[in-house]
Amino acid sequence: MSAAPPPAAGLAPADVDLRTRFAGKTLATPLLAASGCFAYGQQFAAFTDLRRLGGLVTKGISPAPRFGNPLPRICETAAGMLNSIGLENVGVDAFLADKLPFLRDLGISVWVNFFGTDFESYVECAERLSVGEGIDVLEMNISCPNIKKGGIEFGTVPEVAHRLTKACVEATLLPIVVKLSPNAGDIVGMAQAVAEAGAAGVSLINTITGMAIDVRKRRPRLATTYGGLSGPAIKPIALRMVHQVAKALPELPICGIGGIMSGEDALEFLMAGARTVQVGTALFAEPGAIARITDELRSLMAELGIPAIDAAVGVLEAIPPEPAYAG
Amino acid sequence: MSAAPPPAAGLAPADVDLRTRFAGKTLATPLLAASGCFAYGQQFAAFTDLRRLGGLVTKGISPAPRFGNPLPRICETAAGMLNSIGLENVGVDAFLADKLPFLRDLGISVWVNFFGTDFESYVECAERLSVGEGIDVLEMNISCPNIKKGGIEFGTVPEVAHRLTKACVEATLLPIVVKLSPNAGDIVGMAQAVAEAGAAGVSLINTITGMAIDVRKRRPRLATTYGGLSGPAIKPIALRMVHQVAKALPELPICGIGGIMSGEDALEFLMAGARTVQVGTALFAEPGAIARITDELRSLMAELGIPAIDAAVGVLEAIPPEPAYAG
Amino acid sequence: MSAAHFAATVESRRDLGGGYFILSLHTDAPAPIEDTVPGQFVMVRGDWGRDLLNPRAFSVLEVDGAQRLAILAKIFGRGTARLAAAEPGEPMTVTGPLGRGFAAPRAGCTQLLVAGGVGLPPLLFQARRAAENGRPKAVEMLYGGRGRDDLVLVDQLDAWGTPYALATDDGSVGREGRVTLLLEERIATAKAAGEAIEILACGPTPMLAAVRTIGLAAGVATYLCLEENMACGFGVCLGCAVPVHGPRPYRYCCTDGPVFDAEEVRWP
Amino acid sequence: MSAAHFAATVESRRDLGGGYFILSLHTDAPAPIEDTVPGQFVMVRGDWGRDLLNPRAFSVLEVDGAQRLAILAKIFGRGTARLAAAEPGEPMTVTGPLGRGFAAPRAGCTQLLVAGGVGLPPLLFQARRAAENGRPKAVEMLYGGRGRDDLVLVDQLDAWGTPYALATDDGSVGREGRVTLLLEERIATAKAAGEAIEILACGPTPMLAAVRTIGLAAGVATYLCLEENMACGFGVCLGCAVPVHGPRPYRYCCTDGPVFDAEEVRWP
Ligand SMILES: Cc1cc2nc3c(=O)[nH]c(=O)nc-3n(C[C@H](O)[C@H](O)[C@H](O)COP(=O)(O)OP(=O)(O)OC[C@H]3O[C@@H](n4cnc5c(N)ncnc54)[C@H](O)[C@@H]3O)c2cc1C
Ligand SMILES: Cc1cc2nc3c(=O)[nH]c(=O)nc-3n(C[C@H](O)[C@H](O)[C@H](O)COP(=O)(O)OP(=O)(O)OC[C@H]3O[C@@H](n4cnc5c(N)ncnc54)[C@H](O)[C@@H]3O)c2cc1C
Ligand SMILES: Cc1cc2nc3c(=O)[nH]c(=O)nc-3n(C[C@H](O)[C@H](O)[C@H](O)COP(=O)(O)O)c2cc1C
Ligand SMILES: Cc1cc2nc3c(=O)[nH]c(=O)nc-3n(C[C@H](O)[C@H](O)[C@H](O)COP(=O)(O)O)c2cc1C
Ligand code: FES
Ligand code: FES
Repeated sequence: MSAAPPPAAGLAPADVDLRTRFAGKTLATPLLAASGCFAYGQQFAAFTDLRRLGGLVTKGISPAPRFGNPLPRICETAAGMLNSIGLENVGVDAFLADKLPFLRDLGISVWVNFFGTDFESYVECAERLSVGEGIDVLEMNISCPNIKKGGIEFGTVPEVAHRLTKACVEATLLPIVVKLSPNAGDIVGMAQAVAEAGAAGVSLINTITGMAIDVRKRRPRLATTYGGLSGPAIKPIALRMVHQVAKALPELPICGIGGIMSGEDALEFLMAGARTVQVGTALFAEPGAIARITDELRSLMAELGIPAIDAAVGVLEAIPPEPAYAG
Repeated sequence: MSAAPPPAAGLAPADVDLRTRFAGKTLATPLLAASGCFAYGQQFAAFTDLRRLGGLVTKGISPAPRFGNPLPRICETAAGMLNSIGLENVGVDAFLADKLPFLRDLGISVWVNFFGTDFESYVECAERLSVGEGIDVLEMNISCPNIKKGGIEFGTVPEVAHRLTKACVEATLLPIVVKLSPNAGDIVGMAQAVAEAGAAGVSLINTITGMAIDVRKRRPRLATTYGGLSGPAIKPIALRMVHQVAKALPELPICGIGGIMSGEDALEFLMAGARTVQVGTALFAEPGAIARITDELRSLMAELGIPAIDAAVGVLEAIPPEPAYAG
Repeated sequence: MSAAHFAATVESRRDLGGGYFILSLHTDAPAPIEDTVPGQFVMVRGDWGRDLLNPRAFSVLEVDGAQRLAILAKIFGRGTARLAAAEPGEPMTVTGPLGRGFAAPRAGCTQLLVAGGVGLPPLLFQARRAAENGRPKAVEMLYGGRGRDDLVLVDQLDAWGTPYALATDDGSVGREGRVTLLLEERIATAKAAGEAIEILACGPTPMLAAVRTIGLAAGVATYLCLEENMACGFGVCLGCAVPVHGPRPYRYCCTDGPVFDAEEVRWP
Repeated sequence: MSAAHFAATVESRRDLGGGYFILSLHTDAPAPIEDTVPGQFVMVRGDWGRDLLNPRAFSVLEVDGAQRLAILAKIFGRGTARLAAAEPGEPMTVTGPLGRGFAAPRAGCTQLLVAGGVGLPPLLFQARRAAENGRPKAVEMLYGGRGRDDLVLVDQLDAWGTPYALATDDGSVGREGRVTLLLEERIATAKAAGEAIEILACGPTPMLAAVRTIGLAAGVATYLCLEENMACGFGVCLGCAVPVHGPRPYRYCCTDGPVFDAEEVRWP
């Protein structure tokens, strides 16, 4: 034969439909930029076409501006990095006035990540963000590994997360997607608690608390001693949590996050049960990573004969059992 | 000047004292081979001088032999690997008869990792191993991510771990070191629970539950879907847990484990508060890794002017605070 | 175990097209390379940092004295892609030779070497040894691949005088169809002639499964050289379990194999 | 921002001894290289797999048209070690030029360029620009290092006619002692002569802290080119915070700097 035949299952990449529905809206692709890795978007305009994103999640917003932690705030680890930025942000007012208009005009899905320093300020933040036009989702960050007050219990005790989610859901008409902490012992219990409180979905996972030491200086590499681990190192843990939650709560929309660097990584998360995914750390080395990953995902789905996102989400089969052992 | 002066703090490597005390015994070096990564030791004799080890931890032993999980059982991930071996082992009787004599004769510290499939069989296992001559430590594995029955609660609920530890401590005269699961939400609570139950120390950490997906086959890469993540990817998480436990329970001896590949990695764990460390995954690519890491640790300690292990354990200082911000 | 863990350097890399390449490694370390039996393998790893942790398993293709060995590999994932870009002088670490290889041909019994794709190296090594021992016709190679690009090093069989037959899925070389077609016909001929044969096979798992079924049905002794994911290669990680019949449900590809009796393997 | 993210290849690597090397990069992509201001930097990353995730920051040493730029680096950790082994033709990705550089010398005011070790590149670039603009003496380099090996590319200053003075800790070249000694003396001379000067400094943080103290005490305008751990280099990760006085406690090394007014920096 003169030309290699197309793979049996083959589709033209252009025929793959990347649209996905999440929290009542349709996104052009399942790929969003992750919170804290995209700031408020403007910086990326120099490097990439922002309209190629399915959506973006802003840096976490709190009612008042925050200035963040002392330095050093970041360090690299094997296939990952630690950060203790400290949830620095411009605050609700400056966000609505100065940052949101730019994002709204992009025509992609806009998710605003938010948090408070205590119960009341979470609710206040959700309430005050609700007036913002062009916000599709409020992503509630209950992990907050880097702030001292409140953070821990919100993110690790299901009853506390339930109460907090309920109060925020009642404070806004926007869908609330809760971003869960992998530091929780029982991720399914957490997902269930926030789902029952009215969350429109969950984002999985935030960074995992970690540490690195500079043995020459006899000091931690971060001023806060501990920081959040992100990058490919955590991908297996993130995938496992997505899969556990998808199995236990098949109706709950999941946004998968953790170490995504390629179209294949993104497809792993979709197959584990996520309907959207976020890309974080990969954006630092490659500001145009999401456009590349989108192209890779499209080609890979075409190659594998998967015509649409729905046909990928949660399609995992078990490995066929071995023939019985008769001794 | 014609010759470079030695670094100010310099020591001759030969003058560094690598001995460390753990659970009432002295080890020649703080470096042990980790459970499941060294089998019962014999295979390594072809590649390395086993007497260069501070000690070794056997594959986990259960009262009866176990055959392990279906395949595939392992796969690689970024800077790590997943395994679901299924705690395959020869069982107590065969271990004592066929494996222990070889280990005893090496003259290094012998730790026997053990587990049961329920409360009673844990106690039974501790009891039956106690007759073995030449065992220094029983390392109790309460993580068991790969066995179905019992595993989870033992490793994640402090009260359950307390009861189990207490029963095993009472069943043997050997020191019991409890190997904790990083999947527990509250690692300090777990350490405290087993310390109060009489554990002579804790080993931190076992593998973290993770997952990988083969998108072409639409299947998990492991037959058991989930497996345990090990290797450099988990080092920041392991270091953090060691540091947390060392801070909270300064008297409790800690054996640090997770992604150690170099002398510098080992020293990070010592500085975080561990008195011994274990090397696991590194042994697969380099059966002589521990001898190399020992040499590197010795040289590095010499270079940094650290004369002995005690002078390294838990010596971390905080990063000096920034000058106050006056606005 | 007569294996060693040693440093080596890439002596040369020869690209064969279709993603196949031969990597020749040289070592100055004392290593029991010379005693390698066809079917034995080595674990190879380059200076890959902390990303690709574990070495990769490759059957030994050929040894030359105590200091040189070659492998034949095909680009599959990250590790083989790195090896395919290795330049002369690049440092590698090698553990081996590991595992149990094939038995040498017995007098009066022809070994049919059934090779599929990248399963060629141990069988080509077996053919080379037979030729070196002056008995090139004690073995016969049945070699199949998807197309022309998948059949490499056939010229060596010509040079040694090893009998062989080829098959390709696309009919570009040799018989059109699976290599198992050649095997079935060859078994039939042997049966008809009362000729003593045994089967040695290496290749993709579906091919090995088919060879096993054919061999067992025909009552011909059949040995399969298997591949399982390996982390260590020397019996420690227990990752490379092979489901078997017998006193225990699993044996290990790296230490009990990679060559297994087809009867023993617990496959559907 | 007039920066780009682009593919480049290593054109050459020149080793200078003592772990120092110059890497020349070439790109065919449209990149605003030509407009680079001394003090600006680039983020550089090779094909490093998933182990070393983030690019590394390097001051631009020199640009040549729109397609060539060079950096001068010293082996420090894993990333710089990889770069130090890069061969011509090796692919890199570059983001840049980034940050805010030094102001050009003003008429009648001499810029003292205080360089320590690997802090040389932005200041050497500043000196080069001054020379290219026909005003080599608008700047004066005060260059210090631990020993002879730490003082590189001094011949370029000679060629341009840039005034300079050297200092080494071990006295192997120039004045024995810290570069700040040279600075203190030079400030004293300038004061005595009523000469207008300003200070531009780049080097290890302890050196910069000393320069800052000296500059502030003498009432001389002082600009420091700082290094902080960076993940992105373009204002997104917020990793590279610099503690400052003023309306907010932190500004960012990558977007507000790397050049900061010494008065602004909140250091002890
Ligand atoms: C005993 C034995 C002999 C082999 N001989 C050869 C040979 O001569 N030539 C050749 O090209 N290949 C051979 N293989 C297969 C070779 O080991 C794999 O192709 C290679 O490991 C793939 O690595 P990768 O990094 O390119 O792929 P990746 O998919 O990136 O590898 C990821 C992981 O999966 C494992 N893995 C993937 N595929 C296989 C496989 N088929 N078998 C075992 N582990 C796998 C790898 O070891 C690695 O740990 C042999 C395998 C075994 C077990
Ligand atoms: C604006 C700027 C300009 C620089 N210019 C130069 C230059 O011209 N020549 C040169 O040799 N070096 C320069 N550096 C320092 C250079 O970036 C570091 O030496 C390099 O990042 C070390 O990387 P590594 O992988 O070798 O070390 P590793 O310790 O392995 O690096 C690990 C991590 O720490 C970060 N890191 C380590 N040291 C530094 C440091 N001093 N500054 C910032 N991040 C660091 C790295 O970016 C990386 O993320 C500059 C730094 C900055 C911020
Ligand atoms: C520098 C940095 C800052 C981050 N800031 C936030 C934040 O403000 N809010 C939040 O919910 N997550 C934050 N994250 C977590 C990411 O959104 C994401 O969950 C995590 O990094 C895992 O994805 P990745 O591996 O693709 O980076 C931050 C991560 C990084 C690396
Ligand atoms: C293949 C494999 C098998 C293991 N088996 C056991 C075991 O039987 N019992 C146990 O307590 N830990 C077991 N472990 C965990 C290791 O002892 C160690 O805690 C973990 O691998 C982290 O260390 P590392 O990153 O150095 O590998 C196993 C790990 C691996 C990779
Ligand atoms: S590969 Fe480790 S036991 Fe076989
Ligand atoms: S390096 Fe990322 S904000 Fe400066």
